[in-house]
Amino acid sequence: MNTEILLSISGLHKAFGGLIAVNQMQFDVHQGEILGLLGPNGSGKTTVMNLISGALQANDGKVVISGKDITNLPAHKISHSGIARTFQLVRVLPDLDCVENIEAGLAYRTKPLWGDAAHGAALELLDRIGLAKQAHTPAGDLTYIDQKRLELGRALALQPKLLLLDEWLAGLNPSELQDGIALVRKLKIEGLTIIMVEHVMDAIRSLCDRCVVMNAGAKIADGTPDEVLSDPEVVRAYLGDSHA
Amino acid sequence: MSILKPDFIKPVGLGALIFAALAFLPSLVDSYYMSLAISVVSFAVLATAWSMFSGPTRYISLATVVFFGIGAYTVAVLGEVLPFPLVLVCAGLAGTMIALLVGFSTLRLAGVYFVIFTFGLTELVRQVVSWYEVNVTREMGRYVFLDITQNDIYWQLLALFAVLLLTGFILGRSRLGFALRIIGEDETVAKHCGIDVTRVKVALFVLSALFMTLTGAIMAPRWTYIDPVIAFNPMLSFQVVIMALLGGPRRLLGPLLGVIPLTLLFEVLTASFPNHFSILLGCVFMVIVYLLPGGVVGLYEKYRAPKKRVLATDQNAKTGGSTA
Amino acid sequence: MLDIKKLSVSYGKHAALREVDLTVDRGEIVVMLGANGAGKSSLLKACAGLVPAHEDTRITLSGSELTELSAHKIVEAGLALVPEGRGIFGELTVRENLALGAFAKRAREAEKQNLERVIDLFPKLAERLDQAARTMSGGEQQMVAIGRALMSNPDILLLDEPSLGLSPIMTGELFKALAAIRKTGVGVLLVEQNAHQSLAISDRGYLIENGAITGQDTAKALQSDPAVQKAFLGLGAA
Amino acid sequence: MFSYAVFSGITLGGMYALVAMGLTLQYGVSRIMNLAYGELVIVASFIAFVFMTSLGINPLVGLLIIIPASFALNWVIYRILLTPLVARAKNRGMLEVDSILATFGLLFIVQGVLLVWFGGNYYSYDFLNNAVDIFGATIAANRLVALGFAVVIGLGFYLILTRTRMGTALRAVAVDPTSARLVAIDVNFASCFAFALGGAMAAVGGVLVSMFLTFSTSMGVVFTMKALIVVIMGGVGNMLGALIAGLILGVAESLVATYIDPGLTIAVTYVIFLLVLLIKPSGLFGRAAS
Amino acid sequence: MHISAKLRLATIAAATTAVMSTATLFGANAQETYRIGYAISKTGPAAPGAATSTIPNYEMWVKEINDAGGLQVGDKKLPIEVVEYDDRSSSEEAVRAIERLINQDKVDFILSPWGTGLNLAVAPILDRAGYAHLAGTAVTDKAPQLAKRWTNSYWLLGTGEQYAVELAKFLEGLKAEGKINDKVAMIAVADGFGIELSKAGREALEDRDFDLVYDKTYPLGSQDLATIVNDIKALGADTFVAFSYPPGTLGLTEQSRVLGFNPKVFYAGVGTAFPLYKNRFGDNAEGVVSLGGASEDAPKIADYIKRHVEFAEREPDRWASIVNWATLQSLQQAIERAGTTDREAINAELAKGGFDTILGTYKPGDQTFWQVGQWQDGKFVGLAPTDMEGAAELVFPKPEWKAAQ
Repeated sequence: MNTEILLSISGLHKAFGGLIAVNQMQFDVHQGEILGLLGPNGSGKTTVMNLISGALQANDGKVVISGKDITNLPAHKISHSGIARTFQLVRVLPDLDCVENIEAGLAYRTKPLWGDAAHGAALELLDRIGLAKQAHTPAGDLTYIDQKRLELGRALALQPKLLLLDEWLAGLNPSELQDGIALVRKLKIEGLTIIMVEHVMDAIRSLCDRCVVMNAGAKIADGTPDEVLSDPEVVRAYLGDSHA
Repeated sequence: MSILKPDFIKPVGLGALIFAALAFLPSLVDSYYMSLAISVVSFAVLATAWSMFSGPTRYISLATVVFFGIGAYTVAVLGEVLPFPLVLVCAGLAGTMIALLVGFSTLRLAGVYFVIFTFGLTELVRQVVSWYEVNVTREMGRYVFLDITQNDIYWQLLALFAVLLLTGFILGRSRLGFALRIIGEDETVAKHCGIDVTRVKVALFVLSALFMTLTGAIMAPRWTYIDPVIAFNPMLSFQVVIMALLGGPRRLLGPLLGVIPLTLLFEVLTASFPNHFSILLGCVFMVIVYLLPGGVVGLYEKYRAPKKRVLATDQNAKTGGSTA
Repeated sequence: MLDIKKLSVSYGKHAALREVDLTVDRGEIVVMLGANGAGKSSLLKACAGLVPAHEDTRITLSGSELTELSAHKIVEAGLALVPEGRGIFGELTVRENLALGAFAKRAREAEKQNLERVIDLFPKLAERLDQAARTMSGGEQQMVAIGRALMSNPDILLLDEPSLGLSPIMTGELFKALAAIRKTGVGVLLVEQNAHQSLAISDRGYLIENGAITGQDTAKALQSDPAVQKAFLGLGAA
Repeated sequence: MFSYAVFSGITLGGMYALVAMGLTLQYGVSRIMNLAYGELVIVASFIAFVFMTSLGINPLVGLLIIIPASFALNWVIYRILLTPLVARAKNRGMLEVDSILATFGLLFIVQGVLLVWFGGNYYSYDFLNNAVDIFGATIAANRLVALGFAVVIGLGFYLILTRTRMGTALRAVAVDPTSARLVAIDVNFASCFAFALGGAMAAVGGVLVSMFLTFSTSMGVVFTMKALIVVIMGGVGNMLGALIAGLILGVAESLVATYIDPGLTIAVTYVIFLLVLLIKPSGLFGRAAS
Repeated sequence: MHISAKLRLATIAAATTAVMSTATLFGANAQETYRIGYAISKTGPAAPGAATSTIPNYEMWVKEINDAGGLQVGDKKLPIEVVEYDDRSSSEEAVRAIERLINQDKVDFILSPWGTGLNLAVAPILDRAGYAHLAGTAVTDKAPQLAKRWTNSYWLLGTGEQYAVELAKFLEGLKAEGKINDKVAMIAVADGFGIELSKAGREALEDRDFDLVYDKTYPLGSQDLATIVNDIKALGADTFVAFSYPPGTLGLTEQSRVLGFNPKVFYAGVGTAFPLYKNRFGDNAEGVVSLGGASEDAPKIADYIKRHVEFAEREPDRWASIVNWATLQSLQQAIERAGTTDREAINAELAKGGFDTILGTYKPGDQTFWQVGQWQDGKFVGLAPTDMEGAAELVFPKPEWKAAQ
């Protein structure tokens, strides 16, 4: 594993009113690894993703990517610093067709593409994620899995250093799931660093190099999937006292 | 930028020809029809400018008259001090500044809150201008005696409309325009695609406000007397919204399709039924809402849709279509 | 008890369901398995009157016609839906949510007993009664949603992906609760992704693909059916 | 001086709240952004005027006729004009746009009819204008009556909405109409009922303000705007919020008139309103939309 | 689905035909009638004013002339045909309506719209087309310049200054007699009218050594003026002056009564001279001073008021209505004197003046009407200019407010 640190999070804190959603979180993500962010529902995983991507503003703490402090920058600036994401509930641009959805990712990145160049690049990318045939279908008319693909394609169009996948594999049936896992693995091989929030244990075991487990807004474990999944505290948090 | 491509030159050239032809209108018709033409063109500018921002972002702004009024009021204040072109520049600057201020402070409001905010803004600006005039200049109601004829106003508006359409046309093919469409679809996604959403929205808001301000400035010499009540008449904002919605605010020429029939309808109703204008207007309005839910453009698209889809799939196979 | 015959639903030109026949009896849990977009949610929504069905559709509950009734009358007739995404009233308190469950006239008389029944089923709700529903965790919200449906004193309970977004432990608790509900004589129709756990508590199951029923059997038989295993249970599951 | 300013502000604010409460119901529960709201207020003012001057019925007695009549009228308006829009709206935004457009048409029709019947003139009549001394301030009795109605309606509806089954059902419709159908609430009926009730409250407001304001056929939009401001400030659908927002505006106006400059009274309304919108867009007592 | 689509097309088609057929209605017809056109605010903020002091006079004038067989033009009697529009209180609409009257309807004469702004908006168009402009309801300090600028325009109600100065002179007299102290509380509506009058009033009063203890404005549209009245009440001014619009005038009166604020001179208006005011306040109107006035005992005026009541079912206001009526009488006489429908000839006659009207021998634009008046015994009598014939004695001090019913 490459040991160079790409993203470093420290002391991250976020409260909604009285509810502390993220409490003194800290972890690092190394170049080229897939980090699984686990935890029971409501443990603050998605909030961490939102804080990294700039969808939410942190109350305290630091997010640093490649040595650059991006804490609480607006989302578009964070996107320019090399972070792309997908959303827990899939978000495509429903009235735009697939090419335009991808172009949305191409046109405003640090090295933007526009016009014919963007069009060509978009078609190429669609081909890569298996949507070449639907190039001119409005995104709203796609099936669920294809919308997920398209959303991923749009994130990839941004040429990110770090990709955030928020339950990207949720809601897929088993055969779709296998396709999805294969696709994510391919991205890793291509050198992309990924943080994924996931419930599907299969996927976590087969994809993640390392996992961070959260409970009640705080980190309770950090290690390889096997390590953390056998950690008694994790089991207790995840499966309840009866299983511990 | 695809300036020299035929799909750019053709519509722009055609547009130029049409506008050139329209410029000869004053030599063909009497001054009543000219005043009607002024009404059509001024609403066309306002509704198109409104749609330029509100169409893609789906923000319903009732601030049209804020900018229109600022334009008109600038003329009232400076009309006799500076040469008219310079007055227009000042009006433009004033409108831009207010739009920047409003844009940065309000564009994070969504939905009906923005609607009400913009309406409130109209009242606030009117009250503040009134208060300023009363307490500082002690001059309420200003007289504008300018040697500007009806035809001059028509030509200026026509030129402004031409510039607006050209701007809109270029915008529709620009990254800025595309960004606006993305924002209209999903603002969160837009942000995460690297779009500085606030800047894009403010830019468009300011651009749209600039055209509204200039319309007000160009129209002002027509009324001789301007006070805040005349300049900031909220009815205008509503009229513009309705015309744009009737036409279809998501297409460049959509608003025009609402402006022409409605202006003529207003005219016919005013002329024929001065005592029952309100009732008939209300009825016509209801009929429009119930029978034309998608606006004129929606109607057009509905009847064109089957054909278009066949064509589109044909083309997709070969060229991949365009984003326009 | 719930008898669905020739149920077809379309959105514009897209046919979501084609002539589906399905029954659910008193005191049984029936699970419907299928991929995303197969038409499972449409089926539940059509039963609940949220989307219109085609003309020749017949849906009856204990012999009384549900077809073409509006949604609120269907609840009165004894069918309650827990929609996907729960559909609870986030701004209202848990107590108010549950009270609204008993808004149906059929439920008013037994409101007190039903409330006790729901609290028995989900003891966690007892301490949260005066909390706004939106401030609760996903699992607790799901409890409120199911509890609210039970408050209407239904004969048939329809659940759309109740385990979505729940941790394994919550899902387990939830399914235990469903089994308990069955014991009171309520028929349950369950739409699920989680084939493993849902088949484990179900009596029968239907397979649905592209808007049509492609298979049905007892839950046991389905669990051991290799085709089902491949399509819905995932291979090499943990 | 201060206590007078505050108290006269409270009566003024009571009037604002009174006129706004129906709208908060119509917009909050029925999701109809009713631009013709103010016209319905004015209609009631005119009816009260006719009752008082031609029939010799005092406006408060007239309420006994006007409330059920306006309830029925608004019921019919909802059933005939708005139901088709509700049926075809795919989401809340569409209904909002459609209802804005449709009620804008309605505004003109109502105004036109009033114009044919009453002409463009100012109207005003004299009722309950005797001075009442209260807390060291002298206030006209009719204003106190209006304030009383505002407080009673505001608190009463707050209690009804939070404490009764029907009220909870109305709030459920406001929060999530689709889910409301799933708990056996007849959403169409509830919306219609709330709209009609809101209309009846508009009429109450119209009758009461006609006792102390000069009105004309073209003044409806003034009421619509004031009501909108109060509704949005107080939080959509929140009766108590409307009452408090109205009182805040009234007192602010009164204090500004006394201590700064009466020329700024309307400006201050809008400044407060715009500030609330900017700082807390969901209103003083509204919860953020999820 | 199909049927409703067809229905929609049919509706659109019908609407289009309607538009086209109405367009052809615009054509002019042969000169068997005298065509009078006007565009006036039937809706919008200017509507109440127009409905009070202008529209009934126009309608009554036309009816009376037509009942008598028409205008005597040479040896022919030409009935009046009216083309009327609603300018919806908008300058732009007014401009277009006037253009339509001139170019489409080709009317013989155009009567003025209501209000300063609208009259100014249409003035240049009327001037360019050679129409006389009898601006009946505009009060502007620019009146003299405007009359010069547009030669056929007549600014009948004069300047704001003249009302303010006349009032100040009148108050000066009272002060000299020791009847009132030198304190004046002044409030004005923040609109063209209020500002012009308060500006002139401020100068005129200060010139005459009055002390303006209160001098503020209130926004247009604000009716709730109780706090203002309460503040003023504490200042010890014997004279209260409000340059207000009707809703404000009524509100101020009402709230003064409720608060027991009863200065020796209570001046408020526009609106006090309206019949509405008398109806609303009954005995409490007694002693209130305002702009305008009428010599109600003069037979011509009494007759006019009587006819107005018969025609419009309400009294005319005692300021603009009277001037308007005198002007309409002048117009009729100018046409009959000219003996032709030729516009220039009529314009020339109008400029000559010397018409026999309810204001006596009158030329449009003469300021020979009451500037200050007072309700006395149900009549709004003229007080100033004091040297005018029939000037009434001031009821002083203003009687106590009576309790409401």
